[in-house]
Amino acid sequence: MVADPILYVALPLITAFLLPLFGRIHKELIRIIPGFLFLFLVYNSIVLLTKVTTEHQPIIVQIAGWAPPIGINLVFSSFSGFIASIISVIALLVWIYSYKFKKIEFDNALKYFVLIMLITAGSIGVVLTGDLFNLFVFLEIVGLSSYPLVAFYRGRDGAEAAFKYLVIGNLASLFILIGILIIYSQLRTLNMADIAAHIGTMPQKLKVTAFIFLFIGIGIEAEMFPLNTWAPDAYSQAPGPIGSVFAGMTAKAGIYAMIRLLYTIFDFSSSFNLLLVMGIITLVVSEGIALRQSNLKRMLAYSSLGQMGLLMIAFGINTKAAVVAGLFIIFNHAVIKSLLFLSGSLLVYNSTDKHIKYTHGIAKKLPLTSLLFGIGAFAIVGLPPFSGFWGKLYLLMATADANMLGLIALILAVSLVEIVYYFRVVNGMYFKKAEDEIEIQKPKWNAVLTMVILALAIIVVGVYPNIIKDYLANAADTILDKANYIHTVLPSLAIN
Amino acid sequence: MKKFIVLLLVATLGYFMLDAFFAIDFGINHIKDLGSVSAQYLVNTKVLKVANAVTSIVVNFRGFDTLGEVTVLFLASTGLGSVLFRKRKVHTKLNPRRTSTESSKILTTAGKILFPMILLLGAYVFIHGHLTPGGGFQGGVIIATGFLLLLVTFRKFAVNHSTLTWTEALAGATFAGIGLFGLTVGKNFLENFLPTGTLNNLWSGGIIGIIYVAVGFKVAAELTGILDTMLSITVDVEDEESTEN
Amino acid sequence: MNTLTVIMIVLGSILMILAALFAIIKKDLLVATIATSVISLVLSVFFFMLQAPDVALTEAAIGVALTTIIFVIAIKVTKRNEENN
Amino acid sequence: MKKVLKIKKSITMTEELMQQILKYTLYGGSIALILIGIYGVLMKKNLIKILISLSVAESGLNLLFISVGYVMNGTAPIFSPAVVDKNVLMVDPVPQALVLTAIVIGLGVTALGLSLAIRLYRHHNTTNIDEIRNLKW
Repeated sequence: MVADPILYVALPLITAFLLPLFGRIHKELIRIIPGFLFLFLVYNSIVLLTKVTTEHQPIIVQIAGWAPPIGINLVFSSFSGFIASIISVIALLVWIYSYKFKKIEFDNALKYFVLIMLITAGSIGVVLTGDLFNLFVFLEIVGLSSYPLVAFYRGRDGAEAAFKYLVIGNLASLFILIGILIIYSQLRTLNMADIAAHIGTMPQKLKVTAFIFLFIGIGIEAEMFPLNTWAPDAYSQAPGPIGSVFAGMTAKAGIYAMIRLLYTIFDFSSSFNLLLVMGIITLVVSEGIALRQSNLKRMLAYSSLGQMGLLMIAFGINTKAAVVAGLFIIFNHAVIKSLLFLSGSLLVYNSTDKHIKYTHGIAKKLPLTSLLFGIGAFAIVGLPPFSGFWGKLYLLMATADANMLGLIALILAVSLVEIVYYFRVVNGMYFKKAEDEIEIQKPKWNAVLTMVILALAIIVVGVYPNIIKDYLANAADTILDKANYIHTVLPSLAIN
Repeated sequence: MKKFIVLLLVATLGYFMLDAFFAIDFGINHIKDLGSVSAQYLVNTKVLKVANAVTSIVVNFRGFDTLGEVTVLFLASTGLGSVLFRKRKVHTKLNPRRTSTESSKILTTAGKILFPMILLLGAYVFIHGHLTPGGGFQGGVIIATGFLLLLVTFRKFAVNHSTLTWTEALAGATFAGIGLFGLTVGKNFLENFLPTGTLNNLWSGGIIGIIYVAVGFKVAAELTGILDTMLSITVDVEDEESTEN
Repeated sequence: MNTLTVIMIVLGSILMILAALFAIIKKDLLVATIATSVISLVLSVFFFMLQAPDVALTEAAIGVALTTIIFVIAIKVTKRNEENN
Repeated sequence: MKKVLKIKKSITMTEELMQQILKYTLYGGSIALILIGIYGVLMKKNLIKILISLSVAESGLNLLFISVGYVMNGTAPIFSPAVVDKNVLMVDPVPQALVLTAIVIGLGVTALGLSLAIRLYRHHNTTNIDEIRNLKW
């Protein structure tokens, strides 16, 4: 079978277009075909990742056969390939989890799966594309498939959260377009490698303005404070699995675009400090708000924003060790947050306000789900046998190497806050008596399977962190080596 | 207070933008340099035997953007249906628009005469997308306005949803499928694999003309669907509440 | 590009900005929608003058016609007036 | 018509003057549109008014794109039979292609936003965000 980076985008699109027709042939096909698609994407990831690691060379795809500055190109490097693979694995798991949605009838199931396929294609497109305007188009695809997913269920404030997300997302795309236009007016090119090679010739004033606009626009997508007010509402109003879609896919696409912006396109050294400061603010504010939440899903959402802050800190330090730690946290955030969202939404399944008190004493009724949520909680806090521990440890070591001792104290203090609010929930689940009687939703086998796979990944990586660490060190090199990126995309260009 | 902060914010933004854009030259000929991307586009447009350079960029050089753009429209129509309706058939029955009286004679006659002409104009625009200004998007929108005319004039007119679904699906699949077919004959995604013909001839440009026709059908079906969905909204229908997960 | 075109663009810009202010200030949403369609109309002429016939055609079809229509439909099923609080 | 021609003859501008006037009018006008739109988005309380403001801002951005791509005395980038063999000056086709994409995407976003506004209206019987506000804005 063939494997090609272009299939990541082309196949989900063609399947999404044709899915209504498949639905006319047989109703079950609309559930089954997306599964095959996601399975193929995972297979695609495995084949391409092996190829990239053995050949030590990124795969460049020239769309429409034109060499990069003219045509749009896709870059599958060990870094972008890593994130694309995470996204496709999360997509497959989300499909397994939502395969047995009995409550929604045919028409809505069709739309649900179409939207999931397109959000996957959009997120992977953001990650793989080597063209700035194309990045904007894929961000719009991600946005336009998220809004209906946030508003998917009636009777909640989903429509309001979606509207808020739409307005803020639209402002973000306005800012990104202004930034793109300023760059285009000077360099007359849209290819990222081409821009990166010639960014030095831009007048300083225009360069700074373009950077600010792009930073704000992409900061909204990467859930940076204070531009992330849409995120907790969107996370908490969407159906359960969509929380893990946002944490595992769209947030990853956002932080990826941010890394590209800072590490590849622009050449400011102070921009990393800006990201570091924004990351610290995001981390502190989000974890502080998470501590005060009584709604379980909102608490998870704010905790997720805190993790995004941690990521920004890691990439803001700008040393190799920190970048490796950042990539490790990307993996952790995708896997652990997915587990927490999936199991957490089962714990408060039938309550309307998702209050934490409904989880009291639930461990007796739902032992497995509670255990899995507990694993997720311990992992995200950073306790030893789980993968979350290594992410935080590497970050602390990198911080120590960079001589930022205050930052170490801050990260440890924030971890303490995390411990407090996660232990409050876990403690309630196991040791408190149930206050209100609320109907319990037993998870189906497919939901259990998804969560067990995620928990196993957390434990396996937690025990043997080296299985991905060597690979991540390799990926970190591709992020930091800007000249090599330019050279692989534009071999004919003389680098000065 | 809020007004003051917002005004301050907008003023800062305005200062930065004006400061930046007034430093950008206007109207200078930046395509002189043959190595620049725009100059390359113009040269290669002739190689592709396409007269309209915008079309060749939209469909070929930056065809991936256009695939995304078509997807955005598809998403908008899917999302619209998902956001507005739970049970479409119930709503259609209650729709007051369908039960009200016929339009005036002038309106119906004019509609009957105009509709085929609008359709013809739309088809002309997207078939000649590679020769004259216009193309799939513009032609598709024109055709959708033709259907809008029918929808508002003939109150009993109902769009056939089955046809819409088929057109939408097949046109979209044609676009992506032509791209993927390129891979099977050893070319890149969306790369031209047909003979290009002669410049300024209707049969020129290889796959560009075909893709733009597919885009035209897709856009027309998508927008007609959106307009039909929006026109069949009723105000007084209650939403059923549900607290699903 | 001749003098007359330049004068028309200057006058058109003034009209465009006035229409934009009108669209934001007016409480009647239908009037605001018509004002946005005036902006699109001016833009469409501008695009034609700036040698972008493709974009002019798109703006005329989408900005002037379709966007206005969907706004009008939406206003019809909701409230026509923007209320103060 | 004669009168127009007379006016045209009496106030002929130099190329540089036209270029300067066009630059400040087009850049200034489109940035004004963007700012008015952003002001509306941030200040207005009505759901539909917010979407109207967004579309105003988008229109301004589209004009800005086309202005940046303009070349004085260039022709439309179409190799029609009349110009195909001559070496004519053409305007930059890339911003036009980008604006084409941006306009269509804007339509999709507007349609989706309006459908959300309609659904919110059906639930809360108002289009004012202050009265809807269940979540924290």
